Formats: sequence, C-alpha cells, structure tokens
Amino acid sequence: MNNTIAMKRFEIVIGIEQLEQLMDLLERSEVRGYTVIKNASGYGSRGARNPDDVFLTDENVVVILACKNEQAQKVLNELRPAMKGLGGMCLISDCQWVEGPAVSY
Amino acid sequence: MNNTIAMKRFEIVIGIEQLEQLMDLLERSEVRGYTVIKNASGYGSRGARNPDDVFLTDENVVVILACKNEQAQKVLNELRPAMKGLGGMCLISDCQWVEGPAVSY
Amino acid sequence: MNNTIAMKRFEIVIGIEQLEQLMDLLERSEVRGYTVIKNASGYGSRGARNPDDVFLTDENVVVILACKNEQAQKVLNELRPAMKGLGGMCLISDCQWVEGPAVSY
Amino acid sequence: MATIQPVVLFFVFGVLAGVIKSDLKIPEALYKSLSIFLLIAIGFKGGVSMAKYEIMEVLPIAGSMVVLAAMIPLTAYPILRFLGKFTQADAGAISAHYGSVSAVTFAVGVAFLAAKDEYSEGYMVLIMALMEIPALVTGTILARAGAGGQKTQWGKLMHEILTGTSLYLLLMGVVIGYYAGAVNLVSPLDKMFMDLFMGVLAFFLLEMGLLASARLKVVAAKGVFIISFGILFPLLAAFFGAYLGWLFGLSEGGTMLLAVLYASCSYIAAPAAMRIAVPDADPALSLGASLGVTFPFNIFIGVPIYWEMSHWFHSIVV
Amino acid sequence: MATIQPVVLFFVFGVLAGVIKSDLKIPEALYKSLSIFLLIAIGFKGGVSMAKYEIMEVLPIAGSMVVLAAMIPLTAYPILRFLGKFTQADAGAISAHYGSVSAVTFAVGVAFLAAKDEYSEGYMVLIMALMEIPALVTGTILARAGAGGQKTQWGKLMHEILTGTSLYLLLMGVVIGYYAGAVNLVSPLDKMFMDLFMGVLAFFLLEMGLLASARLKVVAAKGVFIISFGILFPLLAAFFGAYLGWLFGLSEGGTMLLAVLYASCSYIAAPAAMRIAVPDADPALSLGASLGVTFPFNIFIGVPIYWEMSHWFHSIVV
Amino acid sequence: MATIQPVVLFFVFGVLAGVIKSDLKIPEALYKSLSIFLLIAIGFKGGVSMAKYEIMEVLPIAGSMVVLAAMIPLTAYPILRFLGKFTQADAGAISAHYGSVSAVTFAVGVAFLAAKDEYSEGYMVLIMALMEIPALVTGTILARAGAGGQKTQWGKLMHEILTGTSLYLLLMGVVIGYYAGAVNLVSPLDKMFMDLFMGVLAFFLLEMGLLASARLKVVAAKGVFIISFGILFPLLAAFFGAYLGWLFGLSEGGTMLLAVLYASCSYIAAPAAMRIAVPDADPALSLGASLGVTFPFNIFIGVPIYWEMSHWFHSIVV
Ligand SMILES: Nc1ncnc2c1ncn2[C@@H]1O[C@H](COP(=O)(O)O)[C@@H](O)[C@H]1O
Ligand SMILES: Nc1ncnc2c1ncn2[C@@H]1O[C@H](COP(=O)(O)O)[C@@H](O)[C@H]1O
Ligand SMILES: Nc1ncnc2c1ncn2[C@@H]1O[C@H](COP(=O)(O)O)[C@@H](O)[C@H]1O
Ligand code: NA
Ligand code: NA
Ligand code: NA
Repeated sequence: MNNTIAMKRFEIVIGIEQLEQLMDLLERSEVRGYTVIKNASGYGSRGARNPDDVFLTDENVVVILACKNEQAQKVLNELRPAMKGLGGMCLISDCQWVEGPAVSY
Repeated sequence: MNNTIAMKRFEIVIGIEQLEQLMDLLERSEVRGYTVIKNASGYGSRGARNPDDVFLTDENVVVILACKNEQAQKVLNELRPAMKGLGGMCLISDCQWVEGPAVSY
Repeated sequence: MNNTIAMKRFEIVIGIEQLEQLMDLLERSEVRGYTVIKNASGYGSRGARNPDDVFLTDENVVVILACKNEQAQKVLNELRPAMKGLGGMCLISDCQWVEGPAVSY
Repeated sequence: MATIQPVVLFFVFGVLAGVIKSDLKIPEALYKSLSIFLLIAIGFKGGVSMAKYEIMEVLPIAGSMVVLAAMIPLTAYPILRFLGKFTQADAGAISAHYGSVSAVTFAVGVAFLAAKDEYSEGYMVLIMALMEIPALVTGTILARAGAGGQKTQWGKLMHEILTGTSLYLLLMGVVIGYYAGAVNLVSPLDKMFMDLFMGVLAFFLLEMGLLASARLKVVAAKGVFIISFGILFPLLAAFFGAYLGWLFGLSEGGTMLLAVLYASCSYIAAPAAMRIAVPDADPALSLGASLGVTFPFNIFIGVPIYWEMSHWFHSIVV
Repeated sequence: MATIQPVVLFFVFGVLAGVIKSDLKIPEALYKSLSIFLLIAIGFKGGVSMAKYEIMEVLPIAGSMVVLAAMIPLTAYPILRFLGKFTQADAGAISAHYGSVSAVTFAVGVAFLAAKDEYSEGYMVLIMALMEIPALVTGTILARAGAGGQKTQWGKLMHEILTGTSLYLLLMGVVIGYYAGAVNLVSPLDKMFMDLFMGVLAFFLLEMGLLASARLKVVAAKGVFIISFGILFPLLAAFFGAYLGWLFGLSEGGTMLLAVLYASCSYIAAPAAMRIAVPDADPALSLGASLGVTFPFNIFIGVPIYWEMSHWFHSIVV
Repeated sequence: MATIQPVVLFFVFGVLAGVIKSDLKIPEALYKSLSIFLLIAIGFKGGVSMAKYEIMEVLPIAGSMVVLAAMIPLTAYPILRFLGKFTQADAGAISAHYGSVSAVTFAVGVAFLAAKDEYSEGYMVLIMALMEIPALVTGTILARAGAGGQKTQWGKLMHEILTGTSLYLLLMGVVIGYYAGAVNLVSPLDKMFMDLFMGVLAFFLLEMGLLASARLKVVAAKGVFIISFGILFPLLAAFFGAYLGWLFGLSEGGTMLLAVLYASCSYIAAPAAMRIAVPDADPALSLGASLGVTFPFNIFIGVPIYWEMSHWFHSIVV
C-alpha cells in the first residue's frame, strides 16, 4: 500500500477500574495516541464480566493503540510487567498507518 | 517481539439476537476467553443496522477472541457452518499474545 | 486456514461529527460492508477526547471495514486525502474473511 | 370550534426543532421511561374507572369492538394493494399498522375530553389493549396468504404480540388500577399516574415531534399516494368507529374515543411484530405513514373532527 | 388480615414478565435514577419527622439498635457454616447480606403503615442507614478470621461502606429533611419527595420483579437449603427485632419497622462491599438468596407477619 | 439575614460526595432529562405569568436589558486581557461565558423569592433566554477581532446560538406557557412543570455539586487571579444589573433577578458556542471559573447579596 507506514497495533482488554493506571503507564511510555472503547463485556480467567448486570457490574475496556515499530518494544517492556496485575489480555499485530491525519503516534 | 506467543485473532460481527447462540458455540469449542462490544451499528448485505433508531432497532455486536493457532482451525470448523445462519462477518488475523496476565486462551 | 479469503481490514477512528462524511465517502468507494462502534474516547494530536464529559463532549467512533485486496487500494485512494480533514487515524492490516455469511465486501 | 390544547404544542416544537436542525435531543432512556409511564398510566386510569362497572357487563361490548377492529386491515389492504400498487407484503404490513392503535393518540383524545369535562367509558383502554391482536394477525395473514417464500413464524409472532411491552404494560395498568379502585387504595399512586399524566405526555409529544419530522422526510420521498392514504383512511376508519360506538350505546365521549382508536395507527407494537412476521415489507414505508403523516393529522385535526362525528351520530337519533 | 397493597402488584407483574419472557425492559438509567430518588426520599421523610424530636434523646436508642444489629450476622454465620456446609467465605458474605438492610423492603413497610394510618418513629430511617456498618464489618470478620490467603483490604472496604451510594444518599436525605423541617421549608420539596414516593416505588418494584425472577432461577439451582434459609432466617431476625423494638419502647409501627429492618437483607450495598472484602465468595449465592427469595418473601408475607409480631408484643404487656 | 434554602444543600452534598470520593453517580440520561425539564419549566412559568401583561408593553424594556447585557463581556474582557494577562482567545471566551447566563442560578433566585413570597416580573425569563445572543456574539468578536489565524465560522456559530438547546427549550416553554395562560389551560400541566420544579432543581443541584467539585480542582491549578475574578466580577455585574432594574422600574424581586442574570454565567450554551467560535481558547479555564467558582458563589452568597442590593436601590429613592 502506498503512503503508509508499517507499525504495531496493540489491543488491550482490562477492567475499567484499571484504566487510569494503564493510561498513566501509556503516558510514561510516551505514547501519543490511543483509543478507548468502554462498556465491553467478556469472558476470561476470572469468568464472565458484564457491565449490564445491575448488581454485579464488571466493565471491561478495549484500548487500541498504534505506534512505530521502534516504540513498540519500549511500550511492551513497560506493559508486560503491569499486565500481570491488570489481568485481561494484550495482543500485538502488524498494521499500516495511513498517512494523512495529524501525526499522533 | 519477546515474551509473546503467536496466535490467531477472530473478529466476529453479528446481530445481538444471535449472541447467545455464538457464546454457546464458543463454549463448545472450548474457547477460554473472548471480549464482546455491544451497541455497534453497521452496513452489510441486509442494509443498514442501527441500535439508535427508536422504532427499528438493530444492534450488532463485535466479538473478539484470541486463541492458539492449533485451536483456531477447530474454532473455525465450528464457526463456519454457523456463520451462514448468523450473517455478519468473521475475520481472522495473526497476532502476538503478550505473556503476563493469567492465561485465558 | 481453509475456506477463507485474503482481505484487507481498515480500522478508522474519527470524531462522530465526521461520521456522515465518512459514510458518504465509503458509499462512493462502493464499500459493501462496515461496522461502526460509537462512544469511543481517546487521545491524539488534539489531546483527550471523551464522550462522558457532560459539558465538553467529544465522541470518537471506530469504523471497521473488510474488503478485497483489489478494492483496498481504491478505498485508500479516496480515504487518504479525506483523512487530512477528518483527523484521527486509519490503520490497514491483512486478514482472512471466513466464507459462510452472505457476501458483504 | 375547540381550542388547541397546550400539550399538542409540544409536538409542534418537536417538529420545529427537527426542521431548524436544533441540536435538541431527548435521551433514549428518557423516551423509553416516559413511554413505560404512559402505558401504565393509561391502563391504570382506565382500570380505576372500570372498577365501577360490572366486569361481566363490559366484556361482550368490549369483545365485539375488538373483533370488529379486524375490519380495518381488511378494508385497508385492497386499497393499498390495488389502488396503491404496493406489494402484498407492504400492503399487509401497512394494514396491520392501521388496524393497530397508538396509545399516545388515545391519550390526546382523553386529554381533549378532560379539557371539555366530558365523560367516557373507562373500559375503552381495554379495547385499545386488545385491538392489537386481531389487527396484527389479520395483517400478517393478508401479507402472507398464498405467498411462497419464507414460512411465517407464527409461534414467534404470537409470542411477540402477546408479551410485547405495550400490551403487557397496558394490561398491567388495567389490572392494578382495577384492584386499587376495588380496594379503595388508589390514593397515593394517583399522585404519579394521574396527576403527572399530562406533563409526561407533553415531554413525550416533544420527542414524537422530533421523530415524526425525520420520518415525514422519508415518507415524502415515497410519493403522494401514501400521504393521502395516511390522511383519508383514518377519517374512514374513524367514521366506522363512531358508528359502532353509537350503535353499541357508548357515551359521546366513549364514541369519540372509539373513533380515535379506529383512526389511530401503531408505530411501536406493529413495526416490531411486522419485522418478525413480514420481514420482506419495507418498515420505512409503514412507519413513515403512521408516524410522519397519520399521527400528526390525528392529534391536530383528527381528534376535533372525531368529536364532531360522535356528536353528529348522537344527535341524529335523539 | 391486611389487604395486599396495590404497589406490590407491580412486583408481581415484574416477575411475571420475566416468566413469560416478555421483552419488557426498564432502562438502566431509569432504574438508577429511581433508586437515587427512593434513597433520598426515604431519608428526607425520616429527617423531616426527626425534626420533631430532640436529637439527643434519639441517639442512644438508635445507637443501641444499630450496634445490636451485629447480632444478625453472628447468628446467621454458624447456621450457614455448620448446618448449610457453606465455605467460610460464603457463610460470612451471606451473613453480611442478611445483617444489612433493604431500603425498598423498608419502604414497603412504611407504605403498609401509611395505608393503616399507623404512626412510626421517624428516626427508624437513621437506624436503617447506620445498620449497614456493623453488619458489613462483622460479616467480613467472620469471612476472614483465621483464613490465610489474600489480606483483607480494610481501608478500601471501610471507604466503600462509609461513602457507598446508599448510605450517603440516605444520610443526605435525613440531614436535608431535618433541616427543612427545622426551618419550616419542607413545602415545595415535599411535592417531589413525599407525594411521588409511592409512584416511584411502584416503578422500582416492577424492575425488582424482573431482576428477582432472573435471580431466583440461579439460586434455585443451588439447592433447597439456601431457599429455606432465605425464608426462615428473616422470621427469626424479625422476631428479635420486634422484641428489641418493644423493649426500647417503640410504637407499634416503629416496632414493626425494626422487625422489617432486621428481617430484610441487602442486594445493593452488601454485594458491592463483599466483592472488595471477600472476593472469593460466590456473589450469585448471596444475591440469589437475598433478591430471589428473601425480598419477595418479605414484601408479600413477611411485612404483614411482622406487623402481627409487633402487635403481639405490644398486647402481652398492656 | 436570609435562611439558607434546603434546596441548595443538595449542592453541598454533591460537592461533598466529590470530595470524599463517594461512588455516587447521576446517570447522564437523568442529568440531561432534568436539564430539559428545568429549561422548559422555567420558560413555562415565566410564560404563564407573562400572559398577564400586554406583550407590547414588555418588549421594549426586555429588549433594552438584553442589549445592555453586551456591556458585561465588554467590561470583563479588558480586565481579563490586561489585568489577568490571558490570551485574546481566552479573555474573549471567558467574557462570553460571563455575559451569558445560568438558568439554574436564575432558578435558585426564583426559589429564594418564592420562599419570601416576593413578586417578580414574569418576563425576566424572556430576558434570560435572549441575553445569550449579545453575550456570545460580543465575546466572539472580542476573541477574534484583529486576530489572524482560522476564520471565524460565523454561520455555524449563529446556528448554534439560535438553535441551541437552552435557548430553544426556554423559548418553547415561554410560548407554551403564554398560550396556556391565555386560553386558561395551565391546569394539568402545572402539576408537572410547577409543582415539581423545586424537587427537580434539588436533583440537579446534587449533580451540579458533583461536577463543580471536579471543575474547582482544575481551575484552582490555574492560579488565584481567575478565582478572584470568578467572585468579584459577578458582584460588579450584579450591581450594574440591579441599577438597571431599578432604573427601568422593575419590582424589588425583578430587580434582584436581573442582578442574578447579570451576575450568573453560563456552563452549557457558552462552552458549546465557544468551541465553534474560538476553538483555540482553553475550555477548562472558562468552565472551571464559571462552574467551579462563580456558580457556587452565586447560589450561596451572591443571591442573598443581590437581594440586599435590590433592596438598597429601591430604598434610596422612596
Ligand atoms: N496512535 C493512535 N493509536 C490509536 N488511536 C489513535 C492514535 N492516534 C489518534 N487516535 C485516535 O484518534 C482520535 C483523534 O485523534 P487526533 O485527531 O489526532 O486528536 C483520538 O482521540 C484517538 O481516539
Ligand atoms: N483469549 C481472549 N480473547 C479475547 N478476550 C479475552 C481473552 N482472554 C481474556 N479476554 C478479555 O479480558 C477480560 C479479562 O480477562 P481475565 O482477567 O482473564 O478474566 C475478559 O473478560 C475478556 O474480555
Ligand atoms: N465487509 C464488512 N466489513 C465490516 N463489517 C461488516 C462487513 N460486512 C458486514 N459487516 C457487519 O456485519 C453486519 C451484518 O452484516 P449483514 O448480515 O451482511 O447485513 C453489518 O451490519 C456490519 O456491521
Ligand atoms: Na387503527
Ligand atoms: Na437484615
Ligand atoms: Na452573566
């Protein structure tokens, strides 16, 4: 694809109660852009988690972030130890960033 | 990337009315983790689907799941015939699972 | 993977105020399927954007679309100049479309 | 001539907000909450006043009017199919919408009578609740009879009709209101379900105005026939309803309310049911006609006309 | 015998909607809004009537009854642990739920007295607000004492208990009501917080019915012991409460309300606190018993029985 | 001295909940619903009492006071720009906020007068609705005049100002209230829009307290000047408003309300408009001052002071 930059895409799922902690961590890793989708439910090692249950609310959030390959290892190094406490999951994949919008990676 | 495991990432979009059916199917395929994002809208072979319309509600859900390559074919075999009835879409891509959080794949 | 078609997956994040414009653009590019997740928040070149703030609402949307490799370049050509005005981000990655549901790509 | 009620001005301002593209938005949760309130309150009020009748006296009259409501889709269908050239599916689905009822139109009719201090039979609300059933079933048969294709999901449809939110809340309101009336414990609940009725209706009409203005645009694109139908058919149905009300010996108020029920058409229960029963019908068509044309026509022009109709029937005999 | 109050029929229809799988849904925002309203209103009403007492006279009685409420989990625990064979964590968590209270059950008790025109002490609501504290603390100690594993997060727990929504809104209502009563400015606020109370309770009970029917299914799968416990333990606790109320010289109405408080159990504050304090307990168990069994039992059967209990205590002495 | 109204205690408890980090949260849909209610209700009430005036008599006075409101941003701007050293964009945007009004502050003023049984002119609400326009336009000109950079989107801004939710709902309330008053059909709607006004205001102030406590933290970090401005400027503006009210021969209550309007500042309409018109201004600054400082100052300390101001003006002449 023309006019694209090879990058890494992180996809992180954690409980909303840990979102602030993750955002601090991302700031420390000098990440300059990320997207957060709230109100996610899911299933994992801690069983079902569901934000719709009136009494037993457990909300997951999905955080997506794209960064340059060079930065990816740095982010990963910060993230990996933290993820132990955060639970959830973190996936990394390859992607192409389409040039055009203001640089935020 | 260090400390990561090569995996497959499934991304499934279906109508919310079929979510329960899909979750049963995933359980049968012994999937041990997935994430669900509700309240999605979209466009496809059945036209526009939108959860915000007061009178003609159609809600899509996005289901994301990561599993080991070995298991992926098994999940796919279960999923493929079912998708015919479910509509929507199912994408598979490669990804790296970052080790750290409790194993839920 | 059997019974799958190699495709491109676009993942676009923009402000909700630009969603209509993007949907028009996709229609012009003859895209036959996409999924929209609203109510996303995030951080980028314009700082934090958050739909939950009562007074200073900024809502992001995530648009996911899968299309054949042939069509991808065409979509990209339409999208790239527009993204400048739209802000946000656009990622492209490889994926496999699982055959089964009605064709909507 | 009757003065326009202040409450319907909320509808006008809703439409206007749509027209001038105001960023006014009613939160979806509020809209849903208000509609739950209105359905319970309409049922409750009817139930309380039904407690004054012998229930066994009422049932045969109410039952007849419910069954006769099947005449509405049976009349609408040939007009739509042969004059309007709609597909069988669309003609059947639209018929089902017009056979079915709108609780909010009914509420506007009740408010009209209240402003005039006119009596009406409390069990009209029971008729309203039950009219859905023959209308939706008849409409589905019309849409499906002889047509091949997908089999009609009758089981799913009947479950939807019988457990649908509107019918359930209305009947619940009737039962609780009836019981409260019978044991003389209406009092603390009426502060909510009766005193606030008009205020809630005002909010609801504001939202309805916003929604109707969006729908009207869609249906306007579908041509002049469907708009004419949306205005003329209710007049016909109302006339039939007023005739029946007079025939069965209802009061003038009750006769007018029956005309309103026969004239009004559904935009909540019917769309949901028709998507299950007649998925090949175009919902934008029936909803556009119902909400974009007939609903505003009824609350502004229809209701006063139906009152005159009722008056006219009652005057010829005496 | 007491007639059933119309308001509890809303609960019945909520359960029924769940049973027949109606698509009736109360928007989450409405549910949360109503619960905020109810807590403030219950507090406000109590506060207004507390303005008539010397606050210093009231505190020792109220304080004693709050402290004595710790007896409830202390009694429940051995029953659950040794008769019911539950794990220490589950037995402790369930005890905390039963020691804690349900504001809605209390409201149904208040409505019961209102329908009978019976007086009760306004400061009962203060007891209700404060009873959470000893119950949740005792339950946590029972669940954790001697158990190894993760350390109890006492700091986080106490913050949750003391700043939790229920306690906060109740106390806020009490303070504002007390102040409004004292400066004689109850008037425009009462139109909301008093007049609409029963109507809001009706909506809330409808939702509670929907939720309870879902929970009952879950707990039914857990066996007969927990269901029996959910019915018999409240009777025991109520008897203790009625005895204390009589001992401390409360009115018949106040005695009955204390019985209701002792019998009722929590499904909002306690689940939230126990997840922090005893994360290894199964929340489906305690919530199922509390909401699926004890709550319906209390509002239908318990409340009239507790009234008789109070009556009985008050009749033996005089 | 005036007693503090119970309703403003809800604000205190909102702030307190923020301070002690309670998990209390008002659902967003409730917040939005209440604000829709309040705007309509404020307009409605004003409209009903305007029905008693000759509309043509009122317009010139109201019009003058609206136009003169442009003086507020014109005074605020140089203070902010030259004393406060703010950027042109920020100084202009903040000026626009302070020229604009807060309907909730106005409502607290109305409640204050109601508790005192003091008369005020109904058309004050019309002044409130229209004051937004000169304030936002003047503020934008100040922020933009002579500045290069992006062109001001005047078309988009005027659409936002003229169709914005606050203005629209207020005017709608005025029109419907006026009509209802004129045709003598206020009655069933007043149960909602008048009787419940104070109760809804209570809920709203609770949420405002939660929001203000968050905003105050942000603005506190911006230094002492903006906080002083947020307290002193309203006093100045109120004095000017009270002077004008007295000059135009308003009642003591009306004079006080004009002072309140001139002193109050916007946190809904102005932020939305300024993002379009002056995107390079920092919204945290203007919103923090408006909501975190001036709003609480006005409802607790300002309102009684403005009453004294009005009283003082009216006493010197007679
Ligand atoms: N590197 C990135 N990774 C993920 N999301 C991003 C990234 N950059 C921008 N975004 C998203 O795009 C939105 C708009 O970006 P911007 O126009 O740069 O402020 C942000 O609020 C994020 O949700
Ligand atoms: N294999 C997986 N695929 C997708 N999502 C997962 C997976 N494992 C965990 N999650 C998500 O992460 C959340 C927390 O996981 P856990 O901490 O393992 O309970 C779950 O509720 C899911 O939403
Ligand atoms: N090519 C595609 N890319 C992304 N999402 C799609 C695509 N095709 C279908 N979808 C999603 O799947 C939903 C159902 O598709 P369909 O059953 O084809 O109407 C749509 O509303 C979209 O949300
Ligand atoms: Na009809
Ligand atoms: Na208890
Ligand atoms: Na001002």
